[in-house]
Amino acid sequence: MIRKILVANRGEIAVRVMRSCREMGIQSVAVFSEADRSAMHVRYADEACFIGPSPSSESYLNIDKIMDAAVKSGADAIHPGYGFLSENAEFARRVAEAGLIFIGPSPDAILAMGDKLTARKIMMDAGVSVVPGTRDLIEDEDKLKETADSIGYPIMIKASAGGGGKGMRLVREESELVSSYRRARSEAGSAFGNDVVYMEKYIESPHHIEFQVMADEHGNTVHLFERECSVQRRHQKVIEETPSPLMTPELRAKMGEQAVAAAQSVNYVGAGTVEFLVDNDHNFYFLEMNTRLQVEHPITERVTGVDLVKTQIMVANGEELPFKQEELTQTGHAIECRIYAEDPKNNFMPSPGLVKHITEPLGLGVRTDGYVYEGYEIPIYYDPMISKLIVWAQTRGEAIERMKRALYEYKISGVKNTIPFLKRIMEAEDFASGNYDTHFIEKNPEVLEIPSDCNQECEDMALFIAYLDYTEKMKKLVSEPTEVEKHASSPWKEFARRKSVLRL
Amino acid sequence: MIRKILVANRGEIAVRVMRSCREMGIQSVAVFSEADRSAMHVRYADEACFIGPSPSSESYLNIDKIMDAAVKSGADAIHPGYGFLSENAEFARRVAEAGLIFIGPSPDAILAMGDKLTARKIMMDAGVSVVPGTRDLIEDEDKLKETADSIGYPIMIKASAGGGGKGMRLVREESELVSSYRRARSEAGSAFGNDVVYMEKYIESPHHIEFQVMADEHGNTVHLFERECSVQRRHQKVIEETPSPLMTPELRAKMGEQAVAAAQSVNYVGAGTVEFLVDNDHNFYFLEMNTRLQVEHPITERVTGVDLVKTQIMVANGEELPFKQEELTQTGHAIECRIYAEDPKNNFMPSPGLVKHITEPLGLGVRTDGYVYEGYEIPIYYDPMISKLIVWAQTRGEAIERMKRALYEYKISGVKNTIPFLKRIMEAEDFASGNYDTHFIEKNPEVLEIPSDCNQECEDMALFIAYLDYTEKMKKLVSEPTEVEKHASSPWKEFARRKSVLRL
Amino acid sequence: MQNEVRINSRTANVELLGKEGSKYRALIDGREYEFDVVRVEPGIYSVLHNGKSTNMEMIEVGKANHYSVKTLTNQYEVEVIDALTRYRNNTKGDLASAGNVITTPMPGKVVRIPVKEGEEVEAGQTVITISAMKMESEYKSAFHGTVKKILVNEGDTIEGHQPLIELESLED
Amino acid sequence: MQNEVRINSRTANVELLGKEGSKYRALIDGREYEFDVVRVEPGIYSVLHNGKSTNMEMIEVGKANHYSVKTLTNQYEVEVIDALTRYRNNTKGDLASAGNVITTPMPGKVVRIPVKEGEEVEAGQTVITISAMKMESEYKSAFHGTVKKILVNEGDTIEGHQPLIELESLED
Repeated sequence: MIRKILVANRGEIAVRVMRSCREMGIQSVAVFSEADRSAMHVRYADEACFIGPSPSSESYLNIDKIMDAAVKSGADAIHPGYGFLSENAEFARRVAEAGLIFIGPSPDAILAMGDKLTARKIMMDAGVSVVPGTRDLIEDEDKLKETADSIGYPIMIKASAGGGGKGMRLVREESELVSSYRRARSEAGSAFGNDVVYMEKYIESPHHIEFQVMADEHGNTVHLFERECSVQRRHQKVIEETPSPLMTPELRAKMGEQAVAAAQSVNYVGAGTVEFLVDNDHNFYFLEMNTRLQVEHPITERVTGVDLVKTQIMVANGEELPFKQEELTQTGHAIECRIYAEDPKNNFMPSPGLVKHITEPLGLGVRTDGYVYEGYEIPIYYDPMISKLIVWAQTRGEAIERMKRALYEYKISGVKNTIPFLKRIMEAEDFASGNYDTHFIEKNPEVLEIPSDCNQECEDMALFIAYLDYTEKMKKLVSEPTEVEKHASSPWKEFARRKSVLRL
Repeated sequence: MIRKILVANRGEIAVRVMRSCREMGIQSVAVFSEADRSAMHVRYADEACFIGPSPSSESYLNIDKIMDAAVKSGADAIHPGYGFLSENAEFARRVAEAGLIFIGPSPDAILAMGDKLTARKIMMDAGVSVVPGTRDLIEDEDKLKETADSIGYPIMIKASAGGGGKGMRLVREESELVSSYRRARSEAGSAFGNDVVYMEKYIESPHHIEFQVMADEHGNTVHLFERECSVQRRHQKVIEETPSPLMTPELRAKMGEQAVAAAQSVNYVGAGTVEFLVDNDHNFYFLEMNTRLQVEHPITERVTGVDLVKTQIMVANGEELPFKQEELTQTGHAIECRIYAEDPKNNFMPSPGLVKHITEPLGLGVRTDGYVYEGYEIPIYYDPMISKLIVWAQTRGEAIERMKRALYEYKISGVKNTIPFLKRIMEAEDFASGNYDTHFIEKNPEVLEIPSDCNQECEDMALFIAYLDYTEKMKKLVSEPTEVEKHASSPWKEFARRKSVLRL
Repeated sequence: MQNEVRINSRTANVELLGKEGSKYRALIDGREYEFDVVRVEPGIYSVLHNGKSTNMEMIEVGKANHYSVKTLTNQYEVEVIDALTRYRNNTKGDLASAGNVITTPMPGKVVRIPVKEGEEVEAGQTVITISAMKMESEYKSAFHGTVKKILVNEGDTIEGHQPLIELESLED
Repeated sequence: MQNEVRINSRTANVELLGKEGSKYRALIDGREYEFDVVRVEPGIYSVLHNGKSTNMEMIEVGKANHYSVKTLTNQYEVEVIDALTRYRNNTKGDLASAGNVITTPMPGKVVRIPVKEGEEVEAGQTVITISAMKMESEYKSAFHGTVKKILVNEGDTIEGHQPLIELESLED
């Protein structure tokens, strides 16, 4: 029975996990680096343990320090969140060896899914459709051309150890083949210490659709429907929604079945996500499986009503899943916007710094998962995500209107952020119609142009207020001596003056 | 077609209504009194119109001023919110006369339901069960005893024009009958300018359960299930939930049917609430109908997914209800806590004043409808409600745990508030078991005792931090001259000094 | 430097032994503590002690050295009695001592003042009625005495803790 | 007193004509306005003008008279050029004029400085690489010149707008 969970993470996800712990009556332990003493997860937790210097490699990625903290605090389980050590099989193994519960799948499942070529082979054996391409690594340069021909151009050369868009080479014609292959190998070798590459058909303008799966130790595996994640900028998800505008009940049933099969093929336990590429003809291909909770899990929670973190903890406790596939339903429509401390007007330059003021959107159908507060200084060391804004409504159209309303209410000042960019996407025709794929931003470059169409009256107002604010500031400063004179006659000043005399 | 709505209200409900307007692309007009220039509804609206001095009678209750504002701003509809003019038939008539749409029922429906004895008669004719008692007013003192005997003690003498607990007299035995009758009449006369009274059986320890109804101009009337409102303090609702722990599907069907019949009997259009008293044997009696949106409407929105304000606007627009009775479902469990600026440790003394700091609870399943912000000064003139905290979860048990978590996260400082009291209720055995009626607080006096059980260590910590904060403050004040010296060498001070010389 | 701090009815001795970064060593009534204290927002402190994470909010009430301290479940009244307070207590002693001046804890509006200056009042007699947020509260004299001074008028808007009426006791 | 205020590339003349409570009458480039302005939170103003309700946020950027003004949809850079600014502009004119000093808009960490003091650099040559939030940004010289001064070291944590490297142009 889990009674105390150490959350081996920071930021919004650490707070998110602790919220569910609190609702379950489970004690939570935060870990924190030097930069994070005043971070929200430390304030929120029941206990907090210092684990080292600010760079992640010396704190949040340091297995020894996290294990020390877990043992010291008497935690009986560790929740890894996402990122950091969440997909590190070695960490999962160490946790188990220390006699603690790792809230996630087995080290074997993590390992199998962590290597793309291995995962690909397992999927093929399990009957899950993968992108057409090679089953094995390519070692013989002479066979390159033949393999490429059999797949058909354009093709993609991928590093088996890669991920998140790294170590990939697109080959559009035969002339680029050999050089691309060589560069991919050398890049993979230096980036991942593993130069194994393989070849896949390149899917043009695909949709990125993922399925949430959940499995217990008793052989029950279900999926909790899809999430559409095609709005991406530089392979980073920006907006997610569920249901997917592309989805049909038939496609959902087929993909859900394969997602469950994918999880079962590695004896998966816990929460996981099976990512697919889907083309406009509803052909779909296994891309990878993320063996952890995803950033975008709240939209699934909203349409299914299931608290995924609580379910993770129940499953880690050895309990059976509290629902069967046929009991799960998807009600209404949910959208998530990720808000980053980045400047959308300046090529998404990171913008860490002091949060001077923050107003969260409230009211019907709005959920915010964040961790920054007024006066908090966003550190330079970690991910620039500030928060996730999730809305729900009965229909997709209403959800978009609600998201616009929530973005209107959301005010963060001090750090530049991507709210204006998200507003632009919500206004885009292609988004409103649901007619978009992973090339959405390239096809809609206007979403990158944050408008500056202030009319004269609005300009005049802006400059008048600036003038007023400035004048007030000036008055205050210039008249400060008077303020001090006033203080001087207060008992404080009197005390200060007498202090040296009296030698208190 | 409604394009611009004037919201004749303030506080959280004004903001609530404007949120839905924004989502519908409808312009919103705020009205404000002297005390409310910096209130959130003024900041949130597209337009704002000043309507007079701070006391409600000179602003929010002044029909002329509100009509002026509506005409001046070019609004085509008025939403009255709750309280103030929302159940004023004269106001509804004036709005219609000015050619504007009143977002609410007809003046006749408001009048009929506003007089308790009239409403009682209409209900009896419509076959809605009312509390056993008289059908007509009692004018003949000689018949008093006879009538009381036929009803059976204890009985309640009620003012027909009364409401909210005012103008009622409980009579437990015959000897009190005549004097109580006389006092009730004189009290009603001076309080409401109408001394008509009637007699009802007094229901011991009833449940207060109400049904949300919604009707359009095309003859469609549906109910959106019940709300359990038995947790009350001095006839003021404190906590509401849906479904009611007392409810059964059979009872719900029967009560829902009668709620619809009640609305139809006065040709009701719009959102309304039919309140019932229910005893432990599932006997239920019509109490009154509120011809407006209720404070606690969000819990219904959460379990049904329906935006009630949007539906009100659609119906006011002459559209048909977008749902039929059989399409409506109640999913999961929702609870609302009302947070008041009152001191639960000091007999719920009102606590207006400056809100120094506020942290709203966020995350899964939490909704906050409020209107105060950091630096806002809660005025002394209006209702002390600060906000409503609404949670949803799959089960009632989980909803209670979530509410505890949300109350833990909710921090308001500067003004005393009822959060500690609400926490105590959430911890009460009788609330957890769902075994409560309108006497919940009397039966559970421990919820009024806010614990002060800080152990020595916690006390030591508290006093150390106070000491630290004080010392820092002192240092700052005492060392201020140095600060000023620093300033003095800045260009500011230089400028200040030269200013008089240069005569800029 | 030793300081006295009062919490509810208890008066404790607080001594700061040392400070290193955010870590404070303190002696409180003879018990030694090491607290890790960070001010995260104005008036809000995050405290780590033996690994436990606690948030405390310091709300100044009326005077600089009076606090309402809010912890997770509780709220305490704390008064810091340092050298300055002692100094002031020693040099001044007059100024309307508590009990004789009627004040309210909250801002509001004066509805009625049913007494006049110079009038004799009984213990329990209402001397002023204040309205705030649609609720009226009556303030009564704690003793038999006379109305010395009325400092506000009917209809006035008042602040919390503002002196309203001065009374003089005729009891002894 | 007339004042100049710059918004984007436009410079406007602002004159305050009168004030009554929260109502301000102002002349802006010859147009007369009446604004009802209330500061509701630090740096946040609620403005009513002809009945329209607008919220504006004034974010001080770097200097007291430089603002980033946020309205509902937009953000503007505004500079107030008042007597003080003019005074300063008249009395001072030196101090590292813009363009020759490399700074970053955001705080971060110095990853690499691939140049040395005294070294000649080409236009477009990277002189410093800064990392913030897992992303590295390269800062390049805008001209052909020499590295005059390096003010930070590799590994240093830096503030936004902090001078990092001074360059001297060899172009003319």
